[in-house]
Amino acid sequence: MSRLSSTDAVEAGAEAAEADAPAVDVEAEALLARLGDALGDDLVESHTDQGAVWVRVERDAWADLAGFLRDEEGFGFFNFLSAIDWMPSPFGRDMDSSVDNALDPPEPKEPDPTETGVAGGDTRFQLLARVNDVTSGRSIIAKADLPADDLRAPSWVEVYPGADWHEREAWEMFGIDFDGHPGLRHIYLPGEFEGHPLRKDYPLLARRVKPWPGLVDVELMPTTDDGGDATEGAEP
Amino acid sequence: MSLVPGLVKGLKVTGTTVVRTVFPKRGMRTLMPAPSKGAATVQYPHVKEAPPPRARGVIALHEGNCTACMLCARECPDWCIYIEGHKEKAPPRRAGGKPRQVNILDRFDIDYALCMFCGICVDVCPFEALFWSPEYEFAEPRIADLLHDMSRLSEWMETVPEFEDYESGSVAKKLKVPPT
Amino acid sequence: MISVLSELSYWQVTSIRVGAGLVAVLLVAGTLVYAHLFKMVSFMQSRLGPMEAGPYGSLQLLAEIGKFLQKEDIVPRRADRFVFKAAPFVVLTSTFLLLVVLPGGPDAWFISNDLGIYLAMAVSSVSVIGILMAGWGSASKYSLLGGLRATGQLIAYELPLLLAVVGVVIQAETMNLQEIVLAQANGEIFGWGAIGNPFIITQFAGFIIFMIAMQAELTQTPFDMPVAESELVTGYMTEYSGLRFLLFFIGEFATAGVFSAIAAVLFLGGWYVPGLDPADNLLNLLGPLVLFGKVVLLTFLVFWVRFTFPRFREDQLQRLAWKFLVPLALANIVVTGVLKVVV
Amino acid sequence: MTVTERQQLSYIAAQAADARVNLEIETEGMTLNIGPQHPATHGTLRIVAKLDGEQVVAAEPVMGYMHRGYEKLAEVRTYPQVTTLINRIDWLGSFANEVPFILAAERLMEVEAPPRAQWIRTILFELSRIANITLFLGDMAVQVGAITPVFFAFRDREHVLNQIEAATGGRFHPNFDRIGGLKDDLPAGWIAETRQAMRKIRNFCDEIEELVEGNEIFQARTRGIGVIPPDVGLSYGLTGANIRASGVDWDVRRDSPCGLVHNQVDWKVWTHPDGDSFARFWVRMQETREATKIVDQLLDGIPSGPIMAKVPVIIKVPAGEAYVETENPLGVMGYYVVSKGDLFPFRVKIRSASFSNVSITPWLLRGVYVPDIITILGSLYFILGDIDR
Repeated sequence: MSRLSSTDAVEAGAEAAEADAPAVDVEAEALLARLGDALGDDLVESHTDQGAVWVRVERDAWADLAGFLRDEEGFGFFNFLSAIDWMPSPFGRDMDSSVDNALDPPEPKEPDPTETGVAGGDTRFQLLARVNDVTSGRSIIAKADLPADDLRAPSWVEVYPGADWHEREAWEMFGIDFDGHPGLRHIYLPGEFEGHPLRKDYPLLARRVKPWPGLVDVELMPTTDDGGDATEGAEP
Repeated sequence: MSLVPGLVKGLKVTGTTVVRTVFPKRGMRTLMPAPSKGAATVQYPHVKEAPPPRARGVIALHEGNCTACMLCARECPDWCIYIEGHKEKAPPRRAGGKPRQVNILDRFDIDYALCMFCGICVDVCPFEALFWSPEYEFAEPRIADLLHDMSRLSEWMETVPEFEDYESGSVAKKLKVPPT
Repeated sequence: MISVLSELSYWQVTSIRVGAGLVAVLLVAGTLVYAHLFKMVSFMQSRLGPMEAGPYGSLQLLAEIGKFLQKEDIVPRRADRFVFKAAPFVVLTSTFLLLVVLPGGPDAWFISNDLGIYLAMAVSSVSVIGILMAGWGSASKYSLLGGLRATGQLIAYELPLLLAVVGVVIQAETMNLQEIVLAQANGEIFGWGAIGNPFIITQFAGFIIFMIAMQAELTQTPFDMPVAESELVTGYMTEYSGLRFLLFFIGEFATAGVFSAIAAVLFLGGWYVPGLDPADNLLNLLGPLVLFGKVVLLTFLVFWVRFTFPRFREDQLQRLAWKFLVPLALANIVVTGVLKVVV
Repeated sequence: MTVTERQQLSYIAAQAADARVNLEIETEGMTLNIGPQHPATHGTLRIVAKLDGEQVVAAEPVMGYMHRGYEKLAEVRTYPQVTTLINRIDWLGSFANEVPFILAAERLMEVEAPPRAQWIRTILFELSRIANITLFLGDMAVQVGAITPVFFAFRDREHVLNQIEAATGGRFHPNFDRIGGLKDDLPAGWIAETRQAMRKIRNFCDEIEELVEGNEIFQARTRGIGVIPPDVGLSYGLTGANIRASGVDWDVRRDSPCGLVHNQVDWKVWTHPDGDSFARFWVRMQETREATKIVDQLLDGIPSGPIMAKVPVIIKVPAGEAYVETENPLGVMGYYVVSKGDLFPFRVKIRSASFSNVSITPWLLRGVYVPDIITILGSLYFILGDIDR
């Protein structure tokens, strides 16, 4: 009955897996090669998986990448631009069983060492964008590392005008500055809003002002040591 | 471009709708106006449409089946289910057996002001204690009154319909609604 | 009837006429609102419309009036208070003034004026002033845009409206509405006079132009840019509430009724019923009902169009008026004039 | 540095967003606030338009009045709980919202739904498209001033919503898609009723064609208004019918199908060369008809079998990143899901169609008349929940 997918996809998250992936995507490889030629050392890492292509570039080459993709490769369609905060949430998941003692929540933990995902990464913040070539159906996901003390990147607005609002959103949600953007201002949040909500260290108040109602305050059932018919009504 | 201007065609569409609404029984040659049959709407408090049996109207609680295991409260994305319970010794089921230990439900509240009607609690309940009822008339004038307690939730159990049959080709198992 | 009236003193006659005028405006407006806005449109949209107040919702309008009267009469802080408050009355005045020249029967008229239709066309423009007052006085941008649109539109459509009437006037050789009715009643269609000669037959182009221009005068879709719900909220009425909004609302439908009555008089033979002697005293009673029937018919057309069509854009509307309706109306006048002289 | 009109307007819009008060800036023109509460913005979008008479000098949308922060909320919810939230992104075609997210999670888990589930998923996906676009067809007429078509739309959309409700239990928020399949199988008699509903929708399309599309006034109002050249549209990220109306023959359903069975049936991607408001209306009209055909064909061939693949009760998604996009009613919707092998997604980037579709408005609204603002916004067709997420 179960139809677990049998595709031998590469293990996601594996670094530099594109070189020894079992089924080499020729087209993607060629694209990566051309990108490598164009960007040189600025192309840090790349990854392909089930037809999807990830590239990670140096921050300074961020705009060059867009220009190259649009003008040389025909990726005319701007899909989205955002960012990822790779720091694990210091608040945990707000409803672990360890938080069962809601009246005495644990102190925010020290952030765990940051693990980044596909195509690797060295920093906490990573830009994420995707562009498509609608005629050939190709797409590419671009990433760029941003050093935490200098959260700025070249803007894509010159190349893809549609990046305007996406960059405003990334600026508002992550605090990333985009050089050359015509007007970075709040897009969703009120103007006086402080903080960057999508950063992991920004607490989600809705989960903090109210205790988790899932606390089990029925003391745990002793094991069915009394024999008999204890199955009914017993907690598993 | 057709010969008939689009403006006239538009008038025809609205005109026919008027006729169809006022004289719905066209085939039977009756010219009795019956707009209340021809209209697509119903006069709500007088006429009520029956939602399909699967409609997620309100969550009904089968109190006897609930063991206060908290699974629904834990899985609720909105944290709108509040459960309290305690343990009791129950008389043995068979004569001569040992007394059983059962979980007694003290409180089972659902805050319908928060509930998103996603149905996760009904899905996760392992003891068949929660059911969807198509009942929808439980509006309250004050938001605080939407916190419904165990007895109210149990009352809705009567409105829970039997599960429907499945469409042909299905191998899904048909569930049963426990008698109240 | 004239004999009865002549025995009464002036003030009695005047109060009867004022009462009749009020009834003629408000009852007609109420009926139109119920029959067309509440019911016909609902059926057009596969719904039932109001059903709760009175049998089949027939008292809904009273409930609405009660609701509006309870509401606070809000004047925006930066509004020009006097202008803002006076505007709905100006609009309604224009409606009542329009009514005075309308004949309802051989003797049932308010005033019999030899300049009847001329007067009607003149006072119909008064409502523009009211609308402009409302638009300007509200101190709201939507209202201002709506008021300006209304002014541009109403002025543009006064002209084809007037020119469409000229054809009738040429044919009837009078501007007195009562005599226009009589001219239709006594007229003949190529020697066949059984139904008189309603000018809709000979003046069909004029009728169409009149109806289109009337639709625009009434600011009904497809010419409803001044109120344009989806663009300007409700245009010049945006800031109004309570009684004053109700006055605009009544004014809208009452004007629709009165304009339809003028159209009925000009083109459909007014109060005349074919087969009866136009001087028959019975027509003093029957006439207003006949006229009312014709009004309902014409307003049905108005509202059918209103709830079927999208609206024009302002520039398209002006283009339609100046490049299509005005030349067509002028051509109609020329043709009518030539035929009048030749035949 | 000279300040361009655009920059000045951006400044005004920024001030407006900051202060959230009515603008009273008097220049030689007039600044008109359309929204946030306005009959034409179906939701709380606000357009700050600078007018010269009735002509728009520049216009800038201000949004965020309905921002719910789903990307943040999704980080503290388990995968099954997230579908409840994302139902509410595009609330008119809500089942379609769940699909790409579930597909992304399935890709990470390397699970594939059984054929019957895929089939029913696709049917419901297309039904939500019909439910969504049907309303557009009526709504567009309301934007240009005709009131009746929207009632027809509400009337006939009901048939589709009834079918969605009968199958999923929810009219607007089905929450029916599960990782590895569907929550439940179809109820008996559903297929026949759905066929009937499709027939009614086709009748509705005929009616709208006569009432709206063929209407000369409607054509005068929409033809040549808001023309989007294909390359501009693409660089702004326009998708769906908006870009197909500009002649770009691109439909994710056909070009990169993922988890849905559109490629099993015979259908056509409609494009229109004009790129104006009328073209967008026309393309959506054809898409609705095409969707009814897709549904009809799929109903014929629903395979029998289970509706759930074997997935664990407690869903932990293996670490990885996946981006799945589908052709939703409003355009391409995608979810970039980052998992760290936990119960909760680590990061969900929601690529919603309307957000990109509306981002072209400052470019598009320059030089048009006030009524055209409404026409253009109506024809771009956005759902506020899809902009603000």
